[in-house]
Amino acid sequence: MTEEITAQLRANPEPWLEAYRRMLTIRHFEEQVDDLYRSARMPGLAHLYAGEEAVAVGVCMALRDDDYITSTHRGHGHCLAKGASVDRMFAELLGKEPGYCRGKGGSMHIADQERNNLGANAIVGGSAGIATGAAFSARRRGTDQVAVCFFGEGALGQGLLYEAMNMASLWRLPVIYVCENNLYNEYTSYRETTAGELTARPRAFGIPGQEVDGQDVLAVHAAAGQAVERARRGDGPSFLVCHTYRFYGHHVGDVDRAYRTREEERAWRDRRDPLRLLAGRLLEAGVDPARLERIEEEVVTEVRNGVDFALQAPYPDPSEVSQHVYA
Amino acid sequence: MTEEITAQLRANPEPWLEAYRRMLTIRHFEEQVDDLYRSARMPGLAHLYAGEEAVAVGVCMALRDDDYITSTHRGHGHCLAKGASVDRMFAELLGKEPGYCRGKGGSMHIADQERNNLGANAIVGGSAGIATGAAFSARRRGTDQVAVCFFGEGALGQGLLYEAMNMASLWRLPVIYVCENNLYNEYTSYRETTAGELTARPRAFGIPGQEVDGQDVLAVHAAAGQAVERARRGDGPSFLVCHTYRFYGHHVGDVDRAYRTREEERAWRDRRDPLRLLAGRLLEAGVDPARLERIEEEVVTEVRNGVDFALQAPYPDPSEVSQHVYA
Amino acid sequence: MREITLGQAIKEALAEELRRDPTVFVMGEDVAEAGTAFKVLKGLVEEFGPERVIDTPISEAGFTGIGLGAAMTGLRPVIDIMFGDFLTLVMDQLVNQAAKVHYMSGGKLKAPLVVRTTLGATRRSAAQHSQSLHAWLSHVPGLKVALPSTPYDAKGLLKTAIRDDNPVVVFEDKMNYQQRGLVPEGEYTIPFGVADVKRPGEDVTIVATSSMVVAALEAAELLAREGISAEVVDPRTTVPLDEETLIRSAVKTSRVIVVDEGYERYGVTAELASVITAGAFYHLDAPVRRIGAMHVPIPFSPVLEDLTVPNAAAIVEAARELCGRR
Amino acid sequence: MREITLGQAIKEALAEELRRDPTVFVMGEDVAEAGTAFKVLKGLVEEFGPERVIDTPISEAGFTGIGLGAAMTGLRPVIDIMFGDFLTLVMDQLVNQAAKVHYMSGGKLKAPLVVRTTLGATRRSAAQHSQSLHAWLSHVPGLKVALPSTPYDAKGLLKTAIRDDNPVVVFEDKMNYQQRGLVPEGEYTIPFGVADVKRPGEDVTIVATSSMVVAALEAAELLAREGISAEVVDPRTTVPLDEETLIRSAVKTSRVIVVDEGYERYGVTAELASVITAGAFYHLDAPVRRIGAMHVPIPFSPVLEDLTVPNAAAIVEAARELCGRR
Ligand SMILES: Cc1ncc(C[n+]2csc(CCOP(=O)(O)OP(=O)(O)O)c2C)c(N)n1
Ligand SMILES: Cc1ncc(C[n+]2csc(CCOP(=O)(O)OP(=O)(O)O)c2C)c(N)n1
Ligand SMILES: [Mg+2]
Ligand SMILES: [Mg+2]
Repeated sequence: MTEEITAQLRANPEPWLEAYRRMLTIRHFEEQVDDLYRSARMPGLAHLYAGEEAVAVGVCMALRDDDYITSTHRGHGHCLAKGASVDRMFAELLGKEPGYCRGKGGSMHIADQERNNLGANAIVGGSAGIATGAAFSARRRGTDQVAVCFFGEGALGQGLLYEAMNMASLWRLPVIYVCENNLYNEYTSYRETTAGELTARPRAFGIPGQEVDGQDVLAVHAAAGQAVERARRGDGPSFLVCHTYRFYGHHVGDVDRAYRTREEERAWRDRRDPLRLLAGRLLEAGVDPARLERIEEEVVTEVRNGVDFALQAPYPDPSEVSQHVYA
Repeated sequence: MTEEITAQLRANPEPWLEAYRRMLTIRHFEEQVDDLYRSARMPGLAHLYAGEEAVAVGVCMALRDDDYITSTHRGHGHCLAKGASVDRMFAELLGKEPGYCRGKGGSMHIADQERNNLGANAIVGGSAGIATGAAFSARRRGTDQVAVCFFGEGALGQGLLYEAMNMASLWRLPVIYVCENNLYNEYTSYRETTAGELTARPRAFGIPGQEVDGQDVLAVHAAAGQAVERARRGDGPSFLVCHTYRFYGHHVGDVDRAYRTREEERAWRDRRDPLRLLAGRLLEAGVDPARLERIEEEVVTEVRNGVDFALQAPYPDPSEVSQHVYA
Repeated sequence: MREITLGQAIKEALAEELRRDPTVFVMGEDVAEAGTAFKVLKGLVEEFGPERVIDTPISEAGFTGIGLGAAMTGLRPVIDIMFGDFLTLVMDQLVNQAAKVHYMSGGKLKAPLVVRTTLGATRRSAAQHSQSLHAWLSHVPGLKVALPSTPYDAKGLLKTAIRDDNPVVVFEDKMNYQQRGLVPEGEYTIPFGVADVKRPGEDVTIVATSSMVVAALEAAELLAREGISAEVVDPRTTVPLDEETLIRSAVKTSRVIVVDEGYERYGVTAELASVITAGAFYHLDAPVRRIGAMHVPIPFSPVLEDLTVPNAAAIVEAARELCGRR
Repeated sequence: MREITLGQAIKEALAEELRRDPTVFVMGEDVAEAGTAFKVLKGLVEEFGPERVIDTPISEAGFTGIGLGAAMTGLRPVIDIMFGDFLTLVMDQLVNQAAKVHYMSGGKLKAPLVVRTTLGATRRSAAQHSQSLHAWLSHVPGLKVALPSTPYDAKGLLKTAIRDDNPVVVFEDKMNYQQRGLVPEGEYTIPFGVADVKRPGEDVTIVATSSMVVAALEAAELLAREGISAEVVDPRTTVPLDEETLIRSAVKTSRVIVVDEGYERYGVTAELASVITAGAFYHLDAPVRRIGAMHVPIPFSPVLEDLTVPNAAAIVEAARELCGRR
């Protein structure tokens, strides 16, 4: 496996350099969000995706621009991975007019219509129906688009997911359920909230379920690629459980994190950082370290410019408050 | 198996004669309900349990009086199997004051507090939480009561069931989920509405699932008995799928039944009638046919008296309309 | 003009829209082969096939969510929620998702979703199959709510709902599917937010919704015999609400009764009464009279159930009192 | 009397009831170790253990149903629904099940269930975490609804809720947990259906609920400086509603403003305005003024969000108009 992947990387490192760039963009973006919060320049809270970058990027790399995704309260990573631009995302997080949702959605509701990101959702599990419906729609309209439903393992507690999976399976819809198991439902270990085996859940509805190392973007991409192919072929839904970890607290204000140990956090950061893992592999495959450094410089600049743009951007006009209630 | 059961019957036929009596009571009760409907003496509709008698009776025979059950829109059988009396049930179905719910609940909401029947439920799947909560309560109060949740296979479409099963499994609650698979969700075959294998659903939550011949009261009783023992021991929930068939339409007004064939109905009635199957076994085991006849006579009398009682019973006083809104 | 039933009018509306627009589809429990539990859509699947008239599992939240996802991506679903009481199961999908997606996305996403469901008691179906929960949906910005009371309105409003780019909940009175009325052969739609004066009058205004329009007209007929001329106004949609027509009638008659089959407390009658009072206060002889369902779960027993629902007699009595005739 | 926060008052109420009655327990997401997302119950699990302060999966419908089953069989659950917006997920369990079981069973079954949840915006949490949905629950017979606005009321009403044999939904203003107020050391309860005059006055009545009581008191203070004496009345429970106190105040002042953070249309302000108008019509100088949340999904952007919520300035302006001061 490792050899095969090294060979793949060596043969053509470009897509993985692009993956690296996207993952790094997410990382810097999230660090910047944390900073905005700490310096009281951002209204409200945000749930950071740092640590989980390989999942969103690995999956979205397997998608086309016109494929659909639905996202969660921890949604910045999905949005960036699907191709959103940093500046308009920051603007949204600050409630500014050039934001993706004109500042009306905020962190928990970012949507990006141009790239068929149907939006983050602040109701845990709330998008299971929407993603499945997008898949239904693709099929009815005769396209070969697929839909990806991202959700945290906490959403396994929501009945809606099972209702949607049952119909997806019955109707062989082109939808991929991506469960991001970062071990915690807010402040509670998923082991205290989740009975049985995770992959048995989709299997109960006749949907193949597969466990994936969520810190390994190549592994995620490979599994997602198979699921996407299957969906496009018309063979129906798949379910991936990606094991991952959030490096920050549940949200930016969750700083003491009494529910988990500093050792556990350190272990993941030190040994399971998806960026370091990918960088290591790229170097191993012979990529010039200077390229990685250049990417990092570019990303840092992009994020810095993005946040400056957002900070200077105007708020929406007060009259906007009653616009867009109805289409 | 057959020999073992025959031996069991021969050794002590009395409990099975009692089972026969209960099943026959349900059958005659339901035929009488159908008659009340056809002769326009009953308000509204009712969902008849005829054909499924072995499930309710087999399960309830494994329960104590103080064990809990929750029931469904097709609930007359559960109520009678748990020990309710025919006259007060008819009174309820006619909206009369001596009815179990003073006529306020009707067919779809019959409850029998004295025997811990927490009530029929007209929301498909609506009692999954209630039954699980009763089991939670039994455990918290330190009793060894168990709770049985009866539901049709249509309720597998409701997300609530999975939420409840997850917690029942996590907390090892003494609850038994009894899925009555009578092949139809109203007018649609369950095969068109249910993906995957039925018993995989509970297994996905770490709950053992077992398929049972729902027309064989001895088989149902044996499976239920094991589940009850397990629950009382503190070993947690179980799930039984009982394969069965409703001899009448979805409700009393469903007379053309275009969604299934007359052949299928005849096959079940002729070869899979739970009453005939039990009667055959009892006779095989040496029970005097006269005893069965006597039981039938008694049941017929009881049902006749019950319906007469109900027809003559008074309606609730109009002032009752605003009583019992609050306790 | 032909006379057809309300049920037929609904089926016609759906058939016409299914024919006109390939993105329209119908989804719900037993809508295809069985043509719904009320048999209203019988025959639809034969013309449009099971790809466009779709039977679902008993998963109201799930298929409403699927409908929403389809609506956000180019289709126009008509979702069937068999009984209005089951709206309890889809409130998240309707309220937190469908109603808000256009606004939350800054106007970029749209959810042209129609939910058809029922209201109304007296079917001897007891507490979980008899509620009229349209006040809840009317409370939610982003949703529109239509309440047809005649075959003509049912057809026209449903067609408008399907063509609307917003989520619309259409409540049908389940006791009313057999009601007959005149419906033109040709195509027509009815704009939302336009009340209909079902009967003109001078002495008292009866604002009635859905199932209560029939009762109001009956009451108006009885009142006419006593020399009281009642105007019956049907708002037809609670959101958007035609405040102007309601207020104009109130100003004219100085006496107003509002009748709705939902629970009276914190219900539709409260809003309509408040809007009318705010707009016609100085013209009113007396406070607006509200008549809604009794504040009790709907009982099964017919002798009790019938007490809980407003009827013509109650309206007549209120009108007499308002007009000083007792 | 000590001054404590509203959050502390709630925790005290729970601790006292947990101590007093072994059948009481608390259940919800992150209520134990984390002491809720708002940290309000921090420390409770240490005293009562994880058998009585129970963390659940993210399954609102499921654990509300489990709470209901427990309530029907001898326990007194206090269920925590983290944000009022998630009530959308439990409407079936609350409305079709808990609210009706006593009635449907002819008075034989009981559901002494408490649901604690939140209302209120301005936390920059956007459309799915900012709603005030208490009008929905107030519409449903069989439920009681409490809306504490001070630490004193929060403690007393919650204790009453726990001892009530009916399902009670308690809405807490999530922006208010840090608000301080006087709370006696000793045990007390507050009966439902008794409004509290938070400030007596003569010229205008401001009926305010929950989060809006603070705004109303602020407005009253500002109005006093202009020589307008405002009476602030807090109903404290919408069901049962103390109609008498509301009407009495209206009769006294002849001018009424009703303020509630829920949506104005088809919301609580409509019912309160209707009840007051019905009871005090001939004493009123002008129609009751309603002030509720703007009829839009709550936007994220602070500059927009703040426009949607009623505030003291809006109340002052309405009062001035009513009193002919502009
Ligand atoms: C229906 C619902 N219940 C509760 C919440 C509050 N909440 C927000 S995030 C969260 C934990 C989600 O855990 P998980 O799904 O594992 O996602 P993660 O945060 O770990 O990415 C909870 C309980 C919510 N937003 N929606
Ligand atoms: C939530 C909900 N959805 C729909 C219905 C309407 N309905 C009543 S019975 C029924 C079919 C139930 O099928 P199943 O669970 O298999 O029970 P059976 O009638 O076969 O005993 C349906 C759809 C309902 N009562 N509740
Ligand atoms: Mg998680
Ligand atoms: Mg069935």
